[in-house]
Amino acid sequence: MSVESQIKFTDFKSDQSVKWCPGCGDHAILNSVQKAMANLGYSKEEVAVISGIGCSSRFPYYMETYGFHTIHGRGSAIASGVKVANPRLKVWQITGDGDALAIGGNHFIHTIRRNVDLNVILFNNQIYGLTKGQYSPTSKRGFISKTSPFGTVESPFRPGELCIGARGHFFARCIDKDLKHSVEMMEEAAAHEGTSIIEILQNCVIYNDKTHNAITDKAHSEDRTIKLEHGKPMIFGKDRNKGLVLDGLNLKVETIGQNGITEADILIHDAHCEDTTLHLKLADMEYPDYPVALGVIRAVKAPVYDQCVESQLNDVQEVSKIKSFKDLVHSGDTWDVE
Amino acid sequence: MSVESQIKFTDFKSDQSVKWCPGCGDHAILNSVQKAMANLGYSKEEVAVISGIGCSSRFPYYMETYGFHTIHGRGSAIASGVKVANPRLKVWQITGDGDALAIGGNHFIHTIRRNVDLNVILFNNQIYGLTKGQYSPTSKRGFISKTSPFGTVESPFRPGELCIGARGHFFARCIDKDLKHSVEMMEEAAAHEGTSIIEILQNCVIYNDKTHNAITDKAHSEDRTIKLEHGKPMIFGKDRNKGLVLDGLNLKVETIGQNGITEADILIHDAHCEDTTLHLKLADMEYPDYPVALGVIRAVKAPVYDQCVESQLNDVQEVSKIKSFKDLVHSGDTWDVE
Amino acid sequence: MGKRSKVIEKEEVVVRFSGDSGDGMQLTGTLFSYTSAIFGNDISTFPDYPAEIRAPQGTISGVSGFQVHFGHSEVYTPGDYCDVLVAMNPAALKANAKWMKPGGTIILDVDSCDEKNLIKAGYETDDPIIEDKLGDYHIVKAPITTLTKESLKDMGLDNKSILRSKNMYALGLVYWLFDRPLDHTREYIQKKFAKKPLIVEANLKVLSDGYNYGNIIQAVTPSYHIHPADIKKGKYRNLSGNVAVAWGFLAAAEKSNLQLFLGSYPITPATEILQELSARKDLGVKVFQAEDEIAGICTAIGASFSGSLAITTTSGPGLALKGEAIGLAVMAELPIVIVNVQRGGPSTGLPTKTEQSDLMQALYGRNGESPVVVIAASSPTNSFDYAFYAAKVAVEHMTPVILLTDGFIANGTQPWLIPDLADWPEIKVPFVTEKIDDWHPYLRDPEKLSRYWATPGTKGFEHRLGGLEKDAVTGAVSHDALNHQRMVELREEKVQKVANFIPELEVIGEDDADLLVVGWGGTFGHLFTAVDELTHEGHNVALAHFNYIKPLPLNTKEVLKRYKKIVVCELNMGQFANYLTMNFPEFKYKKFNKVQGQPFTVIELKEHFITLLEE
Amino acid sequence: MGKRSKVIEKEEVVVRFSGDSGDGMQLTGTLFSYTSAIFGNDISTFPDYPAEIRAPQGTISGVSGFQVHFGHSEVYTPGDYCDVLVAMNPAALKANAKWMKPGGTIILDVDSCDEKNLIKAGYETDDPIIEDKLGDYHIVKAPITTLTKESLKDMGLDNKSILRSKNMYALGLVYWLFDRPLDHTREYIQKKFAKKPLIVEANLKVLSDGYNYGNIIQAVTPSYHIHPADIKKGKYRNLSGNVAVAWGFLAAAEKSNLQLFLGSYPITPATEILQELSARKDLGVKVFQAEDEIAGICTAIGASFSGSLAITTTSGPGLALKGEAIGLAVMAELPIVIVNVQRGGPSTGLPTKTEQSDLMQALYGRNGESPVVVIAASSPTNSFDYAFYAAKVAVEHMTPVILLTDGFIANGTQPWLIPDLADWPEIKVPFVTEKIDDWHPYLRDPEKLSRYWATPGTKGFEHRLGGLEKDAVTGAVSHDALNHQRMVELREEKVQKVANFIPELEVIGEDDADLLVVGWGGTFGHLFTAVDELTHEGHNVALAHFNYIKPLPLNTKEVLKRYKKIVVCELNMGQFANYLTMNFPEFKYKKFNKVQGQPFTVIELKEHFITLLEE
Ligand SMILES: Cc1ncc(C[n+]2csc(CCOP(=O)(O)OP(=O)(O)O)c2C)c(N)n1
Ligand SMILES: Cc1ncc(C[n+]2csc(CCOP(=O)(O)OP(=O)(O)O)c2C)c(N)n1
Ligand code: SF4
Ligand code: SF4
Ligand SMILES: [Mg+2]
Ligand SMILES: [Mg+2]
Repeated sequence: MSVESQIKFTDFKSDQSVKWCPGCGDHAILNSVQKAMANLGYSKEEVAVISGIGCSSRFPYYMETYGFHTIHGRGSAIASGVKVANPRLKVWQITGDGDALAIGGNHFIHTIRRNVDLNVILFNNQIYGLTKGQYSPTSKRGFISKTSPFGTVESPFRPGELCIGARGHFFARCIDKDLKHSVEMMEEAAAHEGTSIIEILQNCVIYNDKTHNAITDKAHSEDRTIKLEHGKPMIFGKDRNKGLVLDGLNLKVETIGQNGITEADILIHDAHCEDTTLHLKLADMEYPDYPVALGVIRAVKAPVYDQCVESQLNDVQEVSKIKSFKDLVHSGDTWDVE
Repeated sequence: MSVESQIKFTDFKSDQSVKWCPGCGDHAILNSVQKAMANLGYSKEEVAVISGIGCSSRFPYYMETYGFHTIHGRGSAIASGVKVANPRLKVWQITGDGDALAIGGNHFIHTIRRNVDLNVILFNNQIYGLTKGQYSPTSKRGFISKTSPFGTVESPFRPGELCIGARGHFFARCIDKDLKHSVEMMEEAAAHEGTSIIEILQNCVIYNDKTHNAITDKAHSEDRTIKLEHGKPMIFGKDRNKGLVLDGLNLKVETIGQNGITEADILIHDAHCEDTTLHLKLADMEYPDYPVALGVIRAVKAPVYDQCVESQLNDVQEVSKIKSFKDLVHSGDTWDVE
Repeated sequence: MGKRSKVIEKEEVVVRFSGDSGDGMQLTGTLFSYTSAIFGNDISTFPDYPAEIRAPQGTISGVSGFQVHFGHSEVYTPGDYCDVLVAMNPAALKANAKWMKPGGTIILDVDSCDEKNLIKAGYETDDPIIEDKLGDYHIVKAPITTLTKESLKDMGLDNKSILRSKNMYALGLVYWLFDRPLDHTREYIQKKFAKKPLIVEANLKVLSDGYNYGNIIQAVTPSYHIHPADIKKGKYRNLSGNVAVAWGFLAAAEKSNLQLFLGSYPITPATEILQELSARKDLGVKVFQAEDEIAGICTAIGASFSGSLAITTTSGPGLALKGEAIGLAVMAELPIVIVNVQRGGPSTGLPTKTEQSDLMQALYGRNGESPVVVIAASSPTNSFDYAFYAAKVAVEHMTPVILLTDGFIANGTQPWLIPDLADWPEIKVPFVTEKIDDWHPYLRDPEKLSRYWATPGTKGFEHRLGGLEKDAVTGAVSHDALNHQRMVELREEKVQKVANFIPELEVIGEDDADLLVVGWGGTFGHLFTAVDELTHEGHNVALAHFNYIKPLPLNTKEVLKRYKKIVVCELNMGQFANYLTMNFPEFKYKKFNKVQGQPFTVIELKEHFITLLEE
Repeated sequence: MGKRSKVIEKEEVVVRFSGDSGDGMQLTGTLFSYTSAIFGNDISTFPDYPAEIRAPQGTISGVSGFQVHFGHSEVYTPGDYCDVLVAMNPAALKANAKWMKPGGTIILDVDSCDEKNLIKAGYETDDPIIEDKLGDYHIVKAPITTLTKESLKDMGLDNKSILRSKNMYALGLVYWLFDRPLDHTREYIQKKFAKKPLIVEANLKVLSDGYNYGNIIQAVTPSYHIHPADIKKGKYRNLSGNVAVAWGFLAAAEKSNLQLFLGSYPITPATEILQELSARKDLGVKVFQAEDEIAGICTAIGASFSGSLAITTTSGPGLALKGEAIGLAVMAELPIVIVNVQRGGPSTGLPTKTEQSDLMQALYGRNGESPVVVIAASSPTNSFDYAFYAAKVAVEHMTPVILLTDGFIANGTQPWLIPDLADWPEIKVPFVTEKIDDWHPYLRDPEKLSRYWATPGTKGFEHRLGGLEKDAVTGAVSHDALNHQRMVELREEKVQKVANFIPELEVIGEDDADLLVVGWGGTFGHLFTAVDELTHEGHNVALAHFNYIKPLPLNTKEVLKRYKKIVVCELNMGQFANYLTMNFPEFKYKKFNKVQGQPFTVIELKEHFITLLEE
């Protein structure tokens, strides 16, 4: 490890007092990001944290790095500019379900399609927090909020599904309060070249408290979620005795030791496989039919936009005779007036 | 059939002269839409054709119906407003790959997610036609255009994949010059309640001529495309001897009569199945590895936004004591000054 | 009621309830304002909460306040400075002491003044009263926390619930101070907690005990006496500017017999309009919560095309995003109202603060020559009126209308004399239904120059609209040079014609006043109060306040001409003054501007006007 | 060269090539303009093509034209009316005849005048010359189609290729008319079709035959004689306004040693800038073709944050979409240039036509008090200069700059004296690199009031920017009232300080002129020519043309003060006049406005000025 790795996670804390509500899941995520950056041995000046607008998007103020709290929904576009202009930077985008998927939906899918090398941390609390509690594009159908007093009549996006629909190559999911796992996810996202989306199930204590509780609650969490790891069987449950198997084209939960199922029957997670079929199925699993998938669901290599831009520049420059402004203006059709 | 069905497709032609380039695929699509509307027995006044901006989007001017040529990328949002405000209308949206998937991407995915009852005809010529030839979000990687003189470094969206990623329930594909099939697709889209996306492979003779030729060319078309029909086996080829089978989680092309394959081994197309796995695989098939799928790939029933809005209004109105403005202003906390 | 040491007779009084975000000050203030209103005072209120959802407890940035101004005559602002301050913790005291009127009363929960809280609030000593030099005020050092605990000790409530009732203790005490009945608040408590009898009981007890505590301390505490106001008879309710806007549109929809359609995306401080209309499914409102502001207006434009009364609501940054689509509505000549609740800018700026800096944006924030009608409401309750008129103008003149309000009037409340819609003007919808021989989509009403509204579903009127320039006669796409000139002029003239249908500008004050104060929009209350007070103090000052910005009222020039000194007061850098200069360069305009996220204070206005009078 | 019937000596001549979209008129005109330029004339050109990609053949809406104005002295516009018109079909004749100068020459391909084409063009008889009363012109009825076929009959070319060469026949004939050498065009043909020798041969032959045809008809056709211009010595090339903008930024990038980053989305008539810079990978330009205009500017803002010279390019509707993000750059005080190539509005309007109606939008099209620098180029070639200066101001003053051009100068071309960058001013980039003790992100240069640029990657300058109001000192988020006022004023002052770094307004003409003509941006050529001609005709008229709009040059007031009559001429409804009124209400401005998607004509300007002089 380099000298840089001596950096402590507290070095990433800025001097601004953190203004999220007490109990908000954002606090934990802030810690995870700072821990992950320390683990990654980042130095502060090489990091740019870019956000849009929302409670979650106040994040950059709390980071002792370069940061930019921009405008609502445009974080992906601005972060893309930051990264393409200077690919040596570590660019992390912080966004919420409203910021990324409502007003920012177009930039979100295009950034993914281009595969710009960003680490995108998507705080999904299924609500617009900062504007005090309206339903968001990830709120469940029928959800009651200030703008849906009789329940919404819209189906939510599933961020993993949308990411894959936009030709995404990295998608992971974790839970705000599970710091250790969150830190792992962030390190994996950082290691992945291209757009990495981490959906964090985040609790908004004020406007949508406990929305994820059915699965994040300690008492049930192990039975209702599955932590996927590349190359490992898809086993979960408090007793580590449940697993996912393939039943035709569908996933199915089986109990090891029942119906003649042994560990060998359980699917092995291949996050690196190009084909999206299983990744999509895993990303879409919903409780109570399935455990909710956590971990790196998809991590596939693909050409990275900012790198391609650089290498195309280099290729052209190698062969072009035009090396300077002067060469350019004197090329082609010119004439002399004497 | 009703009296309305006496309407002829020429009744849908407006008096404006059609200004697309000679040979442009748009001419054929115009005919298909007019034929489909006549077949559907639409009356002119109940139809609203809404578009954004692009060559394709000039479409409404040529239709003797209500029409609105709006602004770039916003067709889906405006059409959603038209339909939600008056669900009795038949609302058709005309859009291009730039209009729908570049600037209009966000409205596109949200309209699909909400499942507003629109028929969306997406003219995919893989180019910005009206602005004279820049690459679009569906242009192939490496595509050379006025803004990518050295080839693009972006992977394209695949409209079917994006549609499904946005939780789409109807996706069909056809070829501009295949009028008969296009008309069929439009009739199916019209019959489907909710957002129906029809991707039409359209030829831009001027800026991207023959881009679809590898598959649309008469000489090869039957071997390089497959026309899916719900409930029918996935057979294709000039000799109707090739078919799709499942090989693990992947699709595979087999020849009937070879390797012991019989017609019974060929997959049966189920457009109505909720699960997206096969639909996605079918939508993503690309030549030369696979035949390109035409036909209705997915058509699944789901709650329709504009209908839900109406029925929620009705439900609330049935139970609410507030029936008028007067009831409202006199409800709750009031006091008298005497 | 026992004997009091001192009763202060007042025309009007300003009370500010302030405490930590969790202390329930908004509710306390609201209940107090209701009681005052029912008692017969005229009132004006303003809530003032932190930008953060839950700012750090005990700090100044976490202070939440609610100000009530009530009086025996009409009251036009929530008041600059307060007579009575309720401070539930040291931070509340620190934040608000500078807004006290000399000789006022401060009720402080002394229990909250422990070392931790004093430090959080930024005090350096343990006596905030001395430290902030508040010795000249009447200080009621009430151990509210202890007393509340004491009051509820036998009820078997948990500590958290007990502490939550503190605000009712304070409220009871304030009721005593003003000799107000507890009935309304009691009713409220009973209704609100109907399902939790224990909580009802506790709150009622604490409320009474707070009131009675007043009797105990009366020997040392002055109380206030304010007569009911002489206000118009009728049924009243409290109304905030945002709800007023929502209701104005409901009224317009009912009057015009159109379906109301709102396409919107939440944004502070406009979200409440969206929320109110989302709840109005009972009245058949269709609300489309869009994915962004652009979709918000675009769905509304679609709904307008379909024949709905279509509106969209937003604040500054959202208006910026809607510019392109507003241009489409201008070109297609479709009716739509765009509500912009102004906030502090530029960019995200000061989202929870008030400002008037979007005027130029409303007038010019689009490509091309793109005229729209611009109207501004000037008080919480007249936001109802101008929403109604904005809808009326949009529909009758087939034009986009931008309605400007601001964070101050949107969040503020006033008592509202409940109107009877029968007394309100008709809205005549220019639908075409029967076949007209030479009908074409750009056929115009000769008086208004507006076209007619042929909506999908109507047989025989099939036509195409669009954003490309249109032939003035047929409505077909036209690239003709002279046609374009004509259409650009027509669109402007159409908007100018609206001037024939709106009221003239009224001047409050004399024709020969030494100074004409000019304002527009949400500053009315402060400007009026300042001018009114100066007039009573013997100055000859007049006020011309604009609600119609584009077009300006027909008599504007004639009014301005009368005065030698004109000062235009705005919460921006002089946008309306510049606009007047463009329109009437023959007059000189002094500017008085403030861009601090805050309304004017009456005092600063008066001081400035006096200086101008003396110049 | 044989003997000619009549040689017309001219100072300057306007030639218009026109035909069907497929007739290759753009190329023909371009080649002719090159030859004239190389010959030593000053030139100005303007292409004029249909809005449709391929409009219906033979119709007026399908006519494509290219106008070349060249002369013996300097030439500032492509000319209003033409001396020579080449009409390849009846529609071209019909569309352009009204733009002929009295006594001019019309070359008509009579072969194209069959019944079908005459009807398509809207002629009712079979003699368009008589029908349009063109008897007073010199009409050269050349059977160009027949002659071309004849010329190529033995070459074995297919009919389509033969017909495609018609334009070279016409071009040859025009060369004869002006006695110009064929060398450059020959070279061009050889290079362009290098891989198709048969096509080279055919085109060369047709070109010569066209020229020789002139000799044959010389007895009845006048020819023209124009001396070379007395223009500055040096190396020249042709440059359009759009390419000039692209190159101006390339020059600025080289001078400032910054990487050039463009984030953009195609839109007529600005797309060519994006296209040109996309091709400039050789010079290391990073171009991000974004998904929409918002992403276009946002990627640029990101690149600016990263330390690039960041620009975005668009036209009117796109500028409307960028408003919110411009506000962010204002608040974050990041350098960025927004190029707006104005077109006809509102909404989609007249996308291929020119207009100046986005001035107010550029100044005010955002929420809040959101000042930016606004600069306007005034000719195709000085678009290079102002792009360079826009970049310089943006970087040195850390501010967004809006650069306005328009469809007319963007598409027009002029010969451009190739500059040596060594002669151009430095661009000093305010990077911070070494640790400054009390550095903070909003530390300001005292002279410019601009902050410094600390870019990610630079150790020790980590900081956070954002759209919320910032503390004037620390740059931390601040809700403080007085800080907001201070920052609003600071941002305005910072922009005003730019006035100290730009040239003063120059007046062309006398200090005591009877009329001051005021203009801005792309109308310069027409205004100058009108004023120049009037001066030569003995009138005392002066011109003040603005390139710096915000801030205005320091001496503006002083200039305006000198003149009793001021007329502001614009291709809109008077936006700059209004802006001047706001700034200097003490002067009276007459307005001369035109909103027809077309530039002024020198003639209409002169007429109007004469009327004003006589008033
Ligand atoms: C252009 C614009 N539109 C709307 C808003 C108001 N707004 C601020 S944050 C937000 C939603 C935030 O939701 P999300 O991204 O989920 O963040 P959270 O607060 O839940 O963390 C909205 C609608 C804004 N600031 N700017
Ligand atoms: C706000 C805005 N941005 C950009 C444009 C320019 N523009 C018009 S059409 C178009 C792309 C059209 O592409 P597509 O939707 O694929 O339609 P096609 O012409 O290929 O049918 C663009 C970029 C515009 N008119 N408005
Ligand atoms: S409102 Fe919700 S998301 Fe926002 S800070 Fe509070 S708890 Fe967190
Ligand atoms: S440019 Fe292409 S898409 Fe547009 S009309 Fe011509 S052929 Fe069709
Ligand atoms: Mg959220
Ligand atoms: Mg296209």
